[in-house]
Amino acid sequence: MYEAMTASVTASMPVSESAYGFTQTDIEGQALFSLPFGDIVNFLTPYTAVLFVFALTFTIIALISKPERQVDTVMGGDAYYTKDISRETLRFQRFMAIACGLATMGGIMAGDVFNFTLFTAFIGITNIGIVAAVKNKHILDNAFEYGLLAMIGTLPLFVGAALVLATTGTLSMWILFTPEVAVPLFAKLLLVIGVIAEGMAPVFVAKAEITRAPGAPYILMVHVSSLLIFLRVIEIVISM
Amino acid sequence: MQLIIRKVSRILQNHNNLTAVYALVVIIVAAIGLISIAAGEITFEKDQLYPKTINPDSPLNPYDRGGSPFVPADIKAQYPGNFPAIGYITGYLSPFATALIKISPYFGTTIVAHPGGILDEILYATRGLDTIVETSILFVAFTTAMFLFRRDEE
Amino acid sequence: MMILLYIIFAVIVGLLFHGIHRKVIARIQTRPGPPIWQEFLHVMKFSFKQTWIPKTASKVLFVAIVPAVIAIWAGALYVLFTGGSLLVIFGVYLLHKITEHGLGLSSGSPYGKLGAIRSVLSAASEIPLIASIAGIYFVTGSLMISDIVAYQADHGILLITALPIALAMYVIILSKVPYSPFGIIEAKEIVSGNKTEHFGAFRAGLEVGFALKTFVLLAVFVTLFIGAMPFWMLLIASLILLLTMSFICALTPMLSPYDAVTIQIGVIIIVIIYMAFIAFAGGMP
Amino acid sequence: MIAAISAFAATATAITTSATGTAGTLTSLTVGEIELFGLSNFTIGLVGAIICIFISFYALMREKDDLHRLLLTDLIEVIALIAIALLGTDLAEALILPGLVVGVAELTAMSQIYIVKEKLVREPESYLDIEVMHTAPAIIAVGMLIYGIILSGFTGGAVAGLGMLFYFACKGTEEKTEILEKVSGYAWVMWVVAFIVFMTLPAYWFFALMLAGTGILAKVAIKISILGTMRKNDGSGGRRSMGGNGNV
Repeated sequence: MYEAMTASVTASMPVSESAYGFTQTDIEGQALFSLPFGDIVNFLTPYTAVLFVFALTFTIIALISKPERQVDTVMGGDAYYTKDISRETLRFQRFMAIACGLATMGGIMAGDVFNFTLFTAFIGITNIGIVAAVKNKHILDNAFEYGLLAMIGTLPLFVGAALVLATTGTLSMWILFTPEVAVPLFAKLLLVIGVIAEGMAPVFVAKAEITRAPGAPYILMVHVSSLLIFLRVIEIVISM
Repeated sequence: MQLIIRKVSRILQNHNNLTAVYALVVIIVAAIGLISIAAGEITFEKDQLYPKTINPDSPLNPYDRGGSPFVPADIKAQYPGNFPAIGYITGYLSPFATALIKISPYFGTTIVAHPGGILDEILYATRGLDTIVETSILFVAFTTAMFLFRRDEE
Repeated sequence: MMILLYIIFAVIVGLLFHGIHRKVIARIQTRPGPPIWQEFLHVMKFSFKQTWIPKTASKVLFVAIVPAVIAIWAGALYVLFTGGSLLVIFGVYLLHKITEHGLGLSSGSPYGKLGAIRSVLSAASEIPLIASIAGIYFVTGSLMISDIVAYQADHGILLITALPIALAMYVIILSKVPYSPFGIIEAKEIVSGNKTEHFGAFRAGLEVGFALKTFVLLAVFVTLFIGAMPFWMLLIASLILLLTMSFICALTPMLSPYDAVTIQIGVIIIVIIYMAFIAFAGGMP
Repeated sequence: MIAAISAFAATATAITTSATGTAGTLTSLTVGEIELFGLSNFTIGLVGAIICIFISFYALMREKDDLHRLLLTDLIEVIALIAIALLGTDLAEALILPGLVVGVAELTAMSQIYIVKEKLVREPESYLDIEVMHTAPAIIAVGMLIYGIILSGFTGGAVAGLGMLFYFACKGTEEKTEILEKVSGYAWVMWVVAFIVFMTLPAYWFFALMLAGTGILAKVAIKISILGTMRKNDGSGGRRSMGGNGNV
């Protein structure tokens, strides 16, 4: 079964030599598409394309979906009330969520290590923005912790990218992903922990508390962006 | 065993410990870094992009990227083919800057940002996307700050 | 269009697996338990029940999340059968997490919200996940499933040669089966957790998605660590794997949320030590 | 105390780096070639940076006060810039700028969150009130504005912005912020348009260069001057409530 289906799929894929000498890796398959911006060449592979579509879907959902109204029950009675988000806050959160979605798509497409780290920092700051709009003191406390983490996360991120450049002489993933170029483990580790801090993917504590904030489609973007960028950095680190 | 798990999870679940835990992780990674430097794993690649040359006699020192207005400078980019006008932006000086150079031999030390100074085509064109993202980050951060600031005013 | 048939088949098998899982747990706990086709009947029942969207819900998100669950796992199944990148499948695993958050948050219900918060907490299972993916790449030198299958044909099955990685993956999958000790998002004190407000056809859709998920995860484990095999053997191996998990689920209490996280972090430390060990020992045997 | 030590260490590394970078009259910068004790100057710099990382993150680990941690994060970002600077190429210089801006941007947002979180709404007892703030803002602002426009580009924007910041901080404004933000947004768009022209129509690079140079000048100047309007001094010495109920 595997053989038959693999054969049919590879036959249907166009095999084209790319101008950047990056046709196929053992990790994510064929590059589908590239978009050069000078030295920074963005690209999509089947793997990143999946992530891209997912990010796009959730950005559109954030754009068109109205926030939910959280129900709070009042203890000692049958009463309950719903929390409504003010129009101003809603607009702000929606703006931030969309910016976050765009940053995520940028990070997914990035074909340059430093560009990727910048997009990751961008995600960090939009995430802070989304939660900072909430007035609840507990959530703000957590947002502050989250923000501190995003700030110190820029150190491993940028130092990681700088080390990649220093040890290989390039930042382009097209070159870094080829087997001839070796990136030291230290740089890879720095990149991963940097993304962990920015996107807070597995740093769960403050993020779980942040989830209490109302505005589901926007809060969800925090998670979408952090998980997607985390998936991307794993791909980058493994490919390098 | 169970006690250890409890103890660790008690530290992890306090959000005030978050930065401390992360700082510890960074310190561990930095220690790995020191070890790998000692092991000779991290070596500087001498073949770098956009190498810096310093010409002490140039009035643009230390920001002289070479080239003169409307004559492209010699640039070592990653993908020169992607930007056919390479070298022109770096070589460009505004007429005012050209005039100043003749008067002052230390024009470069003011970190002049005349086009062709610090802001050359690395920032404008070949790696312009970086700068776009960076300005967007600033934009979003300011939006957040202004939003909170203004909401407080009400 | 073969893939569509596969998906339908996988859904049925997955639902059946869920039923068997419940039955085994019940029998271990000396209860009679529901019939094994119970979950299948559930889906049928939910499909024809009245369906509406709660007034407090974020409507688009509330609805969109259900097809998203089905779509990502159908995609994962496709990738698995075409021998594509392992990263895609584990990308899907993480994306599933997002749908979990979305499910809980979209309704505005406090129960759903608690479920979602706990699902964010359980995001720590990503940590053993990276460890195991990195480990597999470290050992086999590729992340294309077809390459990993080929590697096992040459070098023996990974379940034996790379046991700690297999264990990490086992913990990941265990945390996703129903009634698992790591299943903090569906603890009884928060009703059905993040699924609480999705009823009627939405719930049916979710169950279909989750059945696909169970099938895919089990099949991935079998393919990655035992290797290629005929389809009927894949089913049997998945079933055996599920039965081991049923035993664990039946015999262990549910962990408190942060303890679950701590244990998962413990798993990654073991894997890292293992990887460091084989790195120093000079590669795989 | 720890913060002070680590700040010193960071500065020391910065000085060492720049010293090794520009030692003597070199025709080309030789990062990674100068050797000391058998190590290249890049490696030495990197070890220095890692030591700074140890110190600053240890400080962060020990520190419990929110405000101090916020200050420490800024220190940490300086170390990141040092590590980039170790490259010693033109590219490193170009990468420092985004790195720096990200740090500044995050600090701006985080400080505001800190203020909101701690409900720091009490007015200062007294403002800085010196003569130059009454008599000279216009002249200083105009002077810096003109000089900034002459310099053009990023630094020019910073200089012009500082002039405007001083003016707004002294004179006080309330309503101008929104207009400024709008202009800043358009400046940003100019920048993006210029980038697109660079990428799609490289033959028109000169036009795009002018567009980008102007855009970035306006953007940076305005971003900085907005900071000036964010101070609540209305200039007449009168005090205006900062909203809320004035509690601490």
